[in-house]
Amino acid sequence: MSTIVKFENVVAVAGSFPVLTGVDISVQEGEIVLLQGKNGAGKTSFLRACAGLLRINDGSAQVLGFDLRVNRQAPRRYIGLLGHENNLYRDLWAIEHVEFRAVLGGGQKSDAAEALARVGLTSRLWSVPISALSAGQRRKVAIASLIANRPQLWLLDEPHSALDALSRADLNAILKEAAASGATVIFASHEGVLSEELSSRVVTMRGGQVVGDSGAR
Amino acid sequence: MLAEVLLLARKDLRIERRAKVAVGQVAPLTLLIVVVFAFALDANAPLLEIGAGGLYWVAVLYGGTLLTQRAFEIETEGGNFDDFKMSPIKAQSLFLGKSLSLFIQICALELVLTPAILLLYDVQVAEWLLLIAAGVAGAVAFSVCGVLWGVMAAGLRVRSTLLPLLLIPVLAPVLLAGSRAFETALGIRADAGWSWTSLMFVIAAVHTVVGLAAFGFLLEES
Amino acid sequence: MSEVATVAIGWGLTFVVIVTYSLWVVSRGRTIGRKIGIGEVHQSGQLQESDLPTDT
Amino acid sequence: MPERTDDSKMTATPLTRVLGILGIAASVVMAVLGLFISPPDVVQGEAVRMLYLHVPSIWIAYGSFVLTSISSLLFLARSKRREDSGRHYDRLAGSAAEVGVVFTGLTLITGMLWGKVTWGTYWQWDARLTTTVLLFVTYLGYLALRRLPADPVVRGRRAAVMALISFINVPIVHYSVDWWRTLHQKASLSVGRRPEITGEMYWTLLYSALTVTIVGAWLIIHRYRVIRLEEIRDEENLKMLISSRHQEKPTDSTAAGEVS
Repeated sequence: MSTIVKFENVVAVAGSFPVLTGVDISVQEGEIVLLQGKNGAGKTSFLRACAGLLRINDGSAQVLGFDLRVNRQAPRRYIGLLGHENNLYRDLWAIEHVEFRAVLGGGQKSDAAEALARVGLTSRLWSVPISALSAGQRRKVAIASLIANRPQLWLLDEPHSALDALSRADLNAILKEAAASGATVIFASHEGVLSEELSSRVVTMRGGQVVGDSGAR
Repeated sequence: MLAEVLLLARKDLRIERRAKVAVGQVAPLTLLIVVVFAFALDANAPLLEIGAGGLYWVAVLYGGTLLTQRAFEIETEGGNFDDFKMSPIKAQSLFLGKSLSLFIQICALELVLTPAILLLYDVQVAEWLLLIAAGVAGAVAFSVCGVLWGVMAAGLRVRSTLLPLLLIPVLAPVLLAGSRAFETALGIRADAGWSWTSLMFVIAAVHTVVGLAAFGFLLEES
Repeated sequence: MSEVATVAIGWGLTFVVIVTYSLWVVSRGRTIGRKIGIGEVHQSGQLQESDLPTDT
Repeated sequence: MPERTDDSKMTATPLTRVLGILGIAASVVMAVLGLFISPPDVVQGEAVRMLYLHVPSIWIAYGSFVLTSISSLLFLARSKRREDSGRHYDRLAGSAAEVGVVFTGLTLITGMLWGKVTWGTYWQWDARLTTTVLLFVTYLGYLALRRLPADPVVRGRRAAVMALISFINVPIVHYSVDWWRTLHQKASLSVGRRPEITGEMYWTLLYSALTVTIVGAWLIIHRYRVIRLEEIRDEENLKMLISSRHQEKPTDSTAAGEVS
């Protein structure tokens, strides 16, 4: 089993505010890590730093074997990031959007239908502009876009938000399946029971640091 | 790479076809400007005829800036630049794809504006070929410059004011060359219209080279 | 406007612009320098008038 | 005198103090030379005295912009290898551009006044004037871009790319404007050509250039140090913020995330 994420005393700054103030964490392949902490604890920033989108000012950081302080771009194509926002083009149809994202990520157009079916979006809604979908349906389109890219490392920010109970269970099944097949999942969530049921390890953040870790080794 | 460029351009154009911002808002707005120029110049027919080429390109400059802003708005409103950064797609493809879709939109804008000045400013076309060549050259130069500076302003909160400030000085030579070329094409001045047209192509080429080299950097910092 | 007056205005304006800009730069440096100085514990000397940058 | 380093609280060091005094002294001599000792021009009369400011100003402005471009290039090269290195090139680029903008502005003012006396009008759509005003606006945009709050490395790279593109643009702008005027204005404008400068006037001009160079260098060095001080201030603020974040308690504000 290899180490997917290894952060040592990582400091990162957004604007002039220190969003990460010395993060130490190491995540192994196949783990499903739940990030907890109040708003502003640094969960989102940690996910963005893992994705190579946030410049690291101090400390050492390795993701998928790449040193982020040398090359932040290299690991990105193996990572799927789902942010707070869904990153959707409002005027595209759901199927068009997922097709676009699948091809963008180096996959096939045909992956799109499979991914949309997997998240349980009824095919009636596939050819509807995204702006006409509900919040939960949009979230599903965003998740389908990730599935189409088959990432090795999933970074999810509040993945359950806006989803109904059935869809949440669906999502958990998808993530467990991905982890079982060798992917690694790190997600931030406020959904207590549902998240703990999914996760294999719980990490608590506060003030831009990791302050609690159920699975530290 | 060509496939990537086409993929991106097609996506942009599809969004534009659905949202109809260029057709529904920018084009009527530039038409309005053509009309307002006539008010400003007191509907002075000889003056409008002499100024037709220049006024045309000022209207294109205005509409084109709006289209450039719109081209980056569709990416930033949902945070989609992150997806480009996360994907293995080349920054150069993104630059060319965006330029291509902007080019097509500006051409469409020109297709609306050209008959407008012909009818409203009472000018005749002396050289059709030159008119078309100059229109295309201007659109190419405009789109590559626009995309190059658009991405620079894209991540910033004050982009709607910053983009014109950065873009217009750069486009000043295009405006100058376009106006002169049109004056020749419309038979107002018999000067070197073709040379001005080739100057626009040179400007476009220079900015394409710069864009291909620098776009990766700019995207990363947007 | 006579030639002499124009020349006088030109030189005067130039002088004013450069002096104003210099003063702004120097005073900005001093303000920030003081602010940083407050944060520091070790004494690298109180500011003395003679230490001020002399140029305008 | 207290021991001080480059990073100390002031922007002055012995070197710049000497340079500053030299600048003042040279400026006084320059004023005497330019305004009183050098003779009026045969064609232009007293107006020629404006050129002792006008010509050196644009030289310094061009020099500053060249400096900005070179340092931007070096910054990009260094920063590409390692993100947080080469910051001093970024500072140099920023300070040189600001001083360049000041001197471009002065060039425009003195040029317009000179034009009023010589051509009888403040403004001619002459190639040099038009290029200069576009140059002025371009670098004002550059400074606006630099002022926006952002991560220093991000801001530096963005600004560096813009500086390089702007620099490439200068000849394009100049060429097209030049061509525009020669095509349509014909010779109507060449009445008030710049004078042939010889003898005492030549030496005065050369001396003025030297003086303005000293003043410009002094300004750039000081501006550079102010930027450095700002960075030190920001770094200290950051340290304080980090340690205050370490003090954050789980009970701070709403502990919404702590329910589980």
